[in-house]
Amino acid sequence: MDSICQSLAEIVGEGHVSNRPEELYIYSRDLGTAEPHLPRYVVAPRTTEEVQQVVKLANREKIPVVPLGGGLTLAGLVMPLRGGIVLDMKRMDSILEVNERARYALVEAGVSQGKLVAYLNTHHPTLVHSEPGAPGQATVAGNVAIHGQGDLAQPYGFNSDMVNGLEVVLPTGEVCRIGSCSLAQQWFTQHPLPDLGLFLGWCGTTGVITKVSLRLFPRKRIRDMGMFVLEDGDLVPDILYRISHTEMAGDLIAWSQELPVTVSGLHNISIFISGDSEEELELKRKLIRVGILGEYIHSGVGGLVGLSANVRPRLPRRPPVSTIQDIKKGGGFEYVGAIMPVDTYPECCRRGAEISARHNIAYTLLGRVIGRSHAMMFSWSYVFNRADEDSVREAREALYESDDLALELGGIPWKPGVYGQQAVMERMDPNTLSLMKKVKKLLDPNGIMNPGNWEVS
Amino acid sequence: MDIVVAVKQVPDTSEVVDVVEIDGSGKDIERGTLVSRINEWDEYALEEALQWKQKLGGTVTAVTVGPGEWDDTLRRALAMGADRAIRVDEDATVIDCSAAARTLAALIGRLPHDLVMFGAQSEDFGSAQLGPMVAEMLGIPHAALVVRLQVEEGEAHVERELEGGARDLYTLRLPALLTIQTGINRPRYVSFSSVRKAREKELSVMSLDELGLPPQALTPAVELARLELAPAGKGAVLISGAAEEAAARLATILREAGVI
Amino acid sequence: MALTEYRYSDVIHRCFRCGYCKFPTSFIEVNNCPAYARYRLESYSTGGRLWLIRAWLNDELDWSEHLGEIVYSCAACKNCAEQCPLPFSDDIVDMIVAAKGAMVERGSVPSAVKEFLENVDRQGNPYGTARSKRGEWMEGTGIQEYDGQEFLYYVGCVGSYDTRAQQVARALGRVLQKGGVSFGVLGDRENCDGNDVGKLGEEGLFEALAEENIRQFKDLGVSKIVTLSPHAFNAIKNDYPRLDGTFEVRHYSQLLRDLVRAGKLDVSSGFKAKVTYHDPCFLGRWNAEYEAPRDVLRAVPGVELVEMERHRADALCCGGGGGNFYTDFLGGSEDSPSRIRVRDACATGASIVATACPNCLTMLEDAVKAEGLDDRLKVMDISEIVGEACQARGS
Amino acid sequence: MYELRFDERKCLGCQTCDCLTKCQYMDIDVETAKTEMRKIINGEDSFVLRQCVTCYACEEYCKKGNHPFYLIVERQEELDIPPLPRPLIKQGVQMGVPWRGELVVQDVQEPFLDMCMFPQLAGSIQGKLFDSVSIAPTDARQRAHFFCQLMYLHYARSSVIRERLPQVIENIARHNVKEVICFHDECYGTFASYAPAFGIEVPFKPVHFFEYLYNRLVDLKDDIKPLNLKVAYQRPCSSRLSSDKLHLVDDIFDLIGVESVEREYVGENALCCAGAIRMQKYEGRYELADDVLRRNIEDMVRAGTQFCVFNCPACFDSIGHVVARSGMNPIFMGDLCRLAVG
Amino acid sequence: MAEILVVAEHRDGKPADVSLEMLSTGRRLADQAGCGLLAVVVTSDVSAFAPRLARWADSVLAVKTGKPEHSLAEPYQKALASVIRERKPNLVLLGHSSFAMDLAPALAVDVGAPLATDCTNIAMENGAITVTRSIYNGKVNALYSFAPCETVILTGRPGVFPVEEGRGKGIVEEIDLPVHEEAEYKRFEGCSEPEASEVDITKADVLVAVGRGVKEKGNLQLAEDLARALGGVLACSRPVVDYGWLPSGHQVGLSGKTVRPRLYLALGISGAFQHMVGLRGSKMIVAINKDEKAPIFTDADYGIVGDVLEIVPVLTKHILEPRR
Repeated sequence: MDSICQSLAEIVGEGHVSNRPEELYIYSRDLGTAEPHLPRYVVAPRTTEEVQQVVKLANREKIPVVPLGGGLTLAGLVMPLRGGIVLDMKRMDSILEVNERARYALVEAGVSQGKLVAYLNTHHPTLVHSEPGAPGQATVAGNVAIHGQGDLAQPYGFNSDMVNGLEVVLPTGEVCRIGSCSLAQQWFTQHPLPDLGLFLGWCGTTGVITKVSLRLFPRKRIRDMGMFVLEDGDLVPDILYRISHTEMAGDLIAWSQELPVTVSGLHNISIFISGDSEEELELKRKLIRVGILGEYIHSGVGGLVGLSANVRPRLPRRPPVSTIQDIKKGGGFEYVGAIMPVDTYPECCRRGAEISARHNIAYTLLGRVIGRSHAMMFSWSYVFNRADEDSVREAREALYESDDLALELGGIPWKPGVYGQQAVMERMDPNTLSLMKKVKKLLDPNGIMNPGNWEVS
Repeated sequence: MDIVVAVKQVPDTSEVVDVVEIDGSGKDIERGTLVSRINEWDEYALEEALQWKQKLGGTVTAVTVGPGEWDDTLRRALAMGADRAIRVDEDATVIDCSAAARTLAALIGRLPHDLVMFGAQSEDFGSAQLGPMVAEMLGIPHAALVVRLQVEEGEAHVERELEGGARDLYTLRLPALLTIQTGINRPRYVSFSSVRKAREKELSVMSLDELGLPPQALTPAVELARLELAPAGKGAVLISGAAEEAAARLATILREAGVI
Repeated sequence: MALTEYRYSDVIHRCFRCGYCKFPTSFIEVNNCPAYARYRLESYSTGGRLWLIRAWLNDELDWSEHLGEIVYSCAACKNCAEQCPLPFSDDIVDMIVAAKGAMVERGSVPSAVKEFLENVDRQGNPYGTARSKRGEWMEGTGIQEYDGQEFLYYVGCVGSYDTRAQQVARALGRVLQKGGVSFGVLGDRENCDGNDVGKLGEEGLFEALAEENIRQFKDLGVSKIVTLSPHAFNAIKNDYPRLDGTFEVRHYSQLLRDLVRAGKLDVSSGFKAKVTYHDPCFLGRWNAEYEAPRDVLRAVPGVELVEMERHRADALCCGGGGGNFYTDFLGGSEDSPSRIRVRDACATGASIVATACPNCLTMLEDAVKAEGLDDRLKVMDISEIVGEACQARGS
Repeated sequence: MYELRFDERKCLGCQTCDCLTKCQYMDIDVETAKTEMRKIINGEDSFVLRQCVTCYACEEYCKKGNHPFYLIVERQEELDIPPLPRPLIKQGVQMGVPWRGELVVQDVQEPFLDMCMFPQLAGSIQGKLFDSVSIAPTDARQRAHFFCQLMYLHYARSSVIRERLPQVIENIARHNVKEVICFHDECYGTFASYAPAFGIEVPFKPVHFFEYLYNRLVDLKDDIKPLNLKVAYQRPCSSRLSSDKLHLVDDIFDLIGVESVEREYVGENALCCAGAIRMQKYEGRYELADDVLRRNIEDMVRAGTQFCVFNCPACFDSIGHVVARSGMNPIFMGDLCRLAVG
Repeated sequence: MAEILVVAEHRDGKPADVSLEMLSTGRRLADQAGCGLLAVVVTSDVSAFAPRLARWADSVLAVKTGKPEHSLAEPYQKALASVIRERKPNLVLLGHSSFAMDLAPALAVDVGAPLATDCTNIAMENGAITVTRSIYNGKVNALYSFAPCETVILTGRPGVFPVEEGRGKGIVEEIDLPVHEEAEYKRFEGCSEPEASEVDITKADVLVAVGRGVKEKGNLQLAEDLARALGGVLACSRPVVDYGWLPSGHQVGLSGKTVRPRLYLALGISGAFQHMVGLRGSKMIVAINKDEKAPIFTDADYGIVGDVLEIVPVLTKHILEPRR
């Protein structure tokens, strides 16, 4: 144990810090295609105070700090690109408050999506949060730190738009509260204070989020879903627009994939609705089925499965259970997600399929509507075989091409890896870029926070 | 680097008193219910030898003086990685240390040996004599109770354990003999299957006259008169009285028992 | 040994580390994997463990005592197998056991594991206590040595040697006597069943033990076996057959259920208490027996059975599996699974946490002490509760 | 190459035209029926081709042993008047494509049970009823190799059936068994009715699942504990291709001591599960499906049904939950019989 | 001439305790047999303590050397061998110390004398010497006699033989022997003292072990004071580690370390099986516990039923009192 390790142990307790090869190995690796980078220390804090002291220490020693939640970004955003300390936040996993009337949950940074879902199910069955659809151990804080979205994106937008307040440990070690919580123990709103949104979407480069107050929404008793199937992807944007117009739908996802063969060459729109009563549901079904989809069905260009009181809906688990990574029996999966105009869906699919073909990976394409069709998160997914270098390389190249494609089509890569970040910043207005630089410099004078990410050269 | 390691087999008596009984002769214990094992110290010696063989190449030969059952322990040594094993066929429980030393010296003298290692002592008799005796007989330098070893260019740098955790540092010119103290390494686990595999390795048995030793070479100079069971602590002797008084008595008892 | 020689070389890379293996079905807590619960570092999660094993077999990592402890901290509780959505989920525990096997063959195992295995090899039990003392637990119970009775009552190491578990072994003996079951025990002739030896990766020693036991059982003409420990139950039921040892083996909770149902066991004196039941992994997840123990408890008048939030297939392991009741890589912290578990039990408001496994029993009992819950929560084996319930009235 | 063997003379000479007049989904008098059938025979458009909900029933109604339904499907395809939206047809057609590995021929002996697309239901093939039975496929990845394809009658894709069926038959034949018990009577219909109708050779003898069940139950007579339940049988479309086996349903019910309830929609008048109807493109079909289902369920309930008995997994899937929701127990015939023999 | 020779070992200018024990024993035997007691010491500073040895010994042979005081087994062997050859003592006594374990066996071979080590009792009846050795983990005592010979060499177990302050006034005689202080085949490179921090309870001679009975972390101080007084180390049972009162390195038992101290003093430890298996090897177990039914009392040699917090401070006081 070197002296830094010693001091870290004094902060978090010996059991919760390590510089042994085994821990360093595990924390040097991301689940995606990114090359490993070894940290020097792994630390699992329990309290904000501990985080504070670790950050202060890192400042003194000028070593990087990389906050880690569920570690599921897949884009290597929580890999210690410059070594230093990986801060595994998952021990900070208390749900501190759920305010029914003001509909928010105050959670520590390490609280997993799965835990919040389960907790609300049992203790607050009338409330629900926007669940991102990653494996259950993804964290609430991690998700807002990367501008994530969830299954309420269509009605309510980005999860980071649902943040009522934050507690953040600044790169210089001060604890800072954003929103009503900065005045009193009130976590119900960020506005109307001057905007200090300097932490959402910064991927932990401007501080360590330690508490999040997240908006909750009414949870209807019954869920139902329908699948609308099309051959012609060009119809998708219009249909999405019109469905969102009804304001009856919850999550709206258009997807197209090569496997299984059954769905190959088709476009599917998953339409989720919910209601407190059969009547409410039936009304919503009708407004969508008859009001919107009918004409496509009768003209024979679209087919509907489900969205009926008499068809058992095949509802995914919340959080969902994903097995896509095993398609190649290779345990590898990564995607480029990008925030795109909904109208680009057809092009995203066409070009995406080409990229997949070039790297002979079965195409898996998906667009989730954000807001009333204001935008969509479009993802180009690539599976690979972890044990086969070539397969990993192919996937990596496909991902780079997808980043470029997203930008080419006028979109913005979401939570991009280093490659995508650089591509974004190259195209960015120089003044915006220098503002980013100033903000970063101001907050993180020693450049210790998750260095290598969103680095303005 | 050729290393010879002397090992012995001992009954597992790391158990509460009442499983050890004196046999009819009064000079040995009932071994019926007892299971045997390799002497703990020898296990460390073997491990140390094998690790140096791994680093420097060469051979490790395990030797012992004992009855046929002791082949189990030699097999274990082979399973750990020793290249060959030799047993001088004599009942080691009836001969004394100098006799055993004489025999081993005769044997080891015939084997190539840059390093000779012994366990610092045995679990059963705990004499801690054999190693240095053999060294003296072979006329090579020795160090007892070695807790750290570094071998290079025909020299062994060793640390000897003294009372209270202090250590003496020596450099010995090879060939040399070391007696190994526990804790110097972590003896490897010997898996069941590796013992089975070790059956193929060479295990030879020699007799005294093959070593050119006359029978009387074994007549003990230290004669075992008889064995007695150590008085067994059947329940604690309770010291009565008030705190002050009881404490005082205990202090005296501890003093008289020489534990302080 | 190289990755290529490893039995699961074609699967082990398929773990994505998505982390389902850390949770119960409901996702309510991230600590349903006992080792991860204790250390809360990715290296100790099942996924981390698999990646590290692969790295070791690939020579990306050297063996170290720490690596050994990480691998051996797996309590073989099968929560991962239960939760992993991928097709190889059933192999996960075997992948880890196989890695332990590779370490055993190289002789590099943590010292506690070495002790465990050497003790079993020498004395037939992990504690290293003399074989000749194995039968001492039965002194004065009137329990007979096996001699052609209907059942062989196989006690196992913990029940034979651990002073607390010995009380349970005796309690079960008394209950079986009261139930008019014809049974006998092996006393000093009994040997380790080998279940945990196998789970520690010492396949050779396991087979030797199993074959020895099978031979002895056959020589004695044993056909029906009732075990005190789910661990022995698991070994005899699932592993002995492939070594040509097929016996009608039951865990005692299954036998007690039948006795109670058949009215052969009069539990009418009842046992008045709020009781929560802790599922032993080798009874539950390993052998899907969740109901028998509960049926027995429900049958006892006065017992109010309450469930912990995580139960049956979602139960949190006590941390004693895979030899950990001895090697104890999961102990020594308030995050030790056994301590989390007794806190779970306490949260139900029960005054008794009942279990049906001597390993769980001793683990939980230590935890209750460590948590200072002695006055609020008592750890009992089901056989003890039944034992109290079939005291003749007034006595 | 394979042509439908349809005897036009029989049809044109028919005085009753039961095929259309008996149809539960179209209200057609004999005269209209004659005209429309003529159009259809001549390959002209007819409203029948649009109104047909593809329930297979006319195959049973037709007293001449002709194949009115097969003909209708031929024409729907020729004239490109598919009942379903195209994306669903594409999806359906792709469903039958084997893509997860070549056929693996397991060694099986008779009695041999062909599970078609439903290896996942192999779980109910156990107990004394089936103790000697060997089944294939057992692996979901293999199922397309056994898929009887008949489903495409709902898709106006008879051509697909003809194109693929010979290979499927070949696949099954490679297990070289003389008799093939068909778990799904869609398969039985394929081998016993469709294949002959198109001159496709079937080198083995198809055995209806109920036939096997019946005979086996007779063997096990002594083990049967009468269930004393009131049951209703949900006829699948394909049972219209094997009406000669329909009596087995009641025979089995008698054997296992269950009473099939008095109801309106039974035998010839049975209502289909409406699963196919719901997917169809024409206006009102969705509502029709709901209506058919409502009537069907209400009829069962009215008759005091306790168990609704299925043979077709598709029917089970599309209305099983509604049956349950309405207070009855959905159950497969096989499972019902297993209950009886314990 | 009949004579008993005691080899005086010393460190940092002080004779080792065990050497004083051997001198006392030698004195006793010499008086019994009516023969002389000779002490031999190799040292660079004769004045330092050779006189003190003379309180027991009739004469002290001080072999002068310029080398460090300790770790001189090689020169000692040469010196002693020649002394023994010359004076033919019928008994040579050493303490069974690390030093002697290195020296005695070689010396015995050198001079061709029988050797018995780690003796717990030494008796001399009309010239015949018999000794007792404790074998098989202290479960068996073995009595030995010696074939007729000129000289017998014995090493005595430290702490077993009582020390009676010598009253005599022996003469100190300095001799010069050709001491090979530097054998080219064995070089002394220096010595290292133990770092204070890292305690290894498996090596400690005296262990003061605490259990739940000490009630709270604050009370550990009492135990520590006692440990210091006894020159021992703190050990503990499982719960104490669970509570985080002591690091796990101090834990004795199944999940902790296995120890073999000379004295195991258990404070407020009930004696659960899991704990007891870890200390079977202890030579002497003393338990203080307020529950007289505590299982530990069955395995302990001595016990006090009472409150640890009350008794321990008093005990410490009594231990610290200078020997009477």
